[in-house]
Amino acid sequence: MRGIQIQLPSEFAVLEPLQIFIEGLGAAAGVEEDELSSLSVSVIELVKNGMEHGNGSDPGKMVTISVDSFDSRIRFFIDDEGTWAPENAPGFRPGEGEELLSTRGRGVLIARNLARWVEYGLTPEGKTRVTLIWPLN
Amino acid sequence: MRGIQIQLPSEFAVLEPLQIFIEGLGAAAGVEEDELSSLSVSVIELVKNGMEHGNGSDPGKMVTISVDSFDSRIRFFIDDEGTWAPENAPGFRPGEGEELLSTRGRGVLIARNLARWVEYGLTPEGKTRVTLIWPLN
Amino acid sequence: MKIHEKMKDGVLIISLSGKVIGGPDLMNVKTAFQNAVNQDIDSVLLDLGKVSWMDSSGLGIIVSGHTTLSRAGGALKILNATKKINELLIITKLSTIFETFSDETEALASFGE
Amino acid sequence: MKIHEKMKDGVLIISLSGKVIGGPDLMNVKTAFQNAVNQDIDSVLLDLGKVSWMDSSGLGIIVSGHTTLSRAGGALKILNATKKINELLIITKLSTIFETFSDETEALASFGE
Ligand SMILES: Nc1ncnc2c1ncn2[C@@H]1O[C@H](COP(=O)(O)OP(=O)(O)O)[C@@H](O)[C@H]1O
Ligand SMILES: Nc1ncnc2c1ncn2[C@@H]1O[C@H](COP(=O)(O)OP(=O)(O)O)[C@@H](O)[C@H]1O
Repeated sequence: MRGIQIQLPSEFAVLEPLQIFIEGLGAAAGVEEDELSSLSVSVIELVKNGMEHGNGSDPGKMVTISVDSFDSRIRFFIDDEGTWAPENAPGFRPGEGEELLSTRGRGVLIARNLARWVEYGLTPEGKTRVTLIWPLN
Repeated sequence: MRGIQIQLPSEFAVLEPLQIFIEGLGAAAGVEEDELSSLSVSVIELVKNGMEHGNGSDPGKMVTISVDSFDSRIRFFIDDEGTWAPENAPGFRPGEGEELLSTRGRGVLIARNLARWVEYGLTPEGKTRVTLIWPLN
Repeated sequence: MKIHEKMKDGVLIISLSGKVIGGPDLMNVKTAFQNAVNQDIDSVLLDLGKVSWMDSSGLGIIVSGHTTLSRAGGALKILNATKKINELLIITKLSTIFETFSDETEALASFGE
Repeated sequence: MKIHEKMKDGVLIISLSGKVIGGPDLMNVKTAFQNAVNQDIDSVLLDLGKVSWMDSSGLGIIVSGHTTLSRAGGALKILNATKKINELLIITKLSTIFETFSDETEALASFGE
């Protein structure tokens, strides 16, 4: 499956439908049943970040998810309308001590662990693009 | 919810995930539980037509579904890469006699009946655009 | 979609469950009708009670089953059409073609009449 | 997501079911913890056995419940974390903070110790 693109406004109401859609696409692409929720958790974490941090939760700003499957892997791009700056991006490792009890800062960590391959970068136009690659067995 | 867009290759494998996604979006937009499957049947009928008749089932050609909700209605555009010609479009009414036993020709009829408002037209670029409007109570 | 088949009182009951949506899956239903004819079974009851979702592709398959069986001198009847499926049968006027039942015993008996 | 609450042996058992996903729904869980403290209940057992899906937003809410209760001198413990939720607790090292149980009686008894 190539060329799938899903553009969504930065509204939390779309997350639940999206979660099911991602699992359905994953299943169609050959992701194993018991890995589907890990896939959808990873993607949803990154989409939420795009909505919140990239788009400032502005419903007029979009997050665009591109899905392409290749031999033995699926690639997701999660693009938002912001421009991600590496210096503003903590949360890639679990906090220690007091920080462990933060109510936030676990999204990227979880996505990186479940998906194993998550990279932050920019689209050709300089907007934030997160790339997630999911291997197929 | 405004600005939702879903671009899909002309492959039947995406239909089942799409069906669930459409129902999820419908629910989030306020469509009643027991109307959700009629909504998804209508949209899927039109998407299948875009894939088959508009795009000749070429997986490299896309169907794009745009979803916007307005006061008390949701509007769907279902665009394909073909150019629909009115003279090639039967199937808007049930066949009679022998035709009743055709294995095809019921998609538009069903969509029109379940959704009540389905119009064929062209995008600004002259590609096929089907507009479906679903009222919210 | 899943297909389950069983013989009862000389009638082949084909039960579908899950989503009957366009795609290669549907060929299996077509094959089931053809197999029945090949085995000289001419009474088929299609149980749709567990179908959660169906569109025109499903109707197409049912019509093709009807045609396959009629040509062989047999009949296809429908058991447990859900409210949503009944709606589709009415919209498409296929309700004028198919005998539908909500009771298996009654449906089976009707083939003998 | 649904929230169900019941008292048992002086412990408030809050059970979540369905999907714990980002959005306004989560405020209800936060409120449930706050209500407990307001009612001088300091032992809360969070039953996650029927949670079908959870992400970092869910973890955030659980941590905030932990903080709310700890400040009031109480404790939040977890019952029936699914395999997937356990995985999240481990990835985020929250497993070092929370006592988790798979048996309700044992969990309830632990509050008395
Ligand atoms: N799409 C994005 N655009 C800009 N900044 C981002 C984006 N995604 C993540 N970040 C940064 O990385 C941080 C960590 O993200 P995360 O681990 O998901 O935790 P949280 O979202 O709860 O803060 C965010 O607080 C933000 O500063
Ligand atoms: N998107 C489209 N592009 C071109 N032609 C279309 C499109 N949608 C429908 N049609 C025409 O309308 C006819 C009726 O469609 P439909 O009622 O869905 O039945 P079926 O798809 O089974 O033929 C099609 O056979 C086709 O000729």
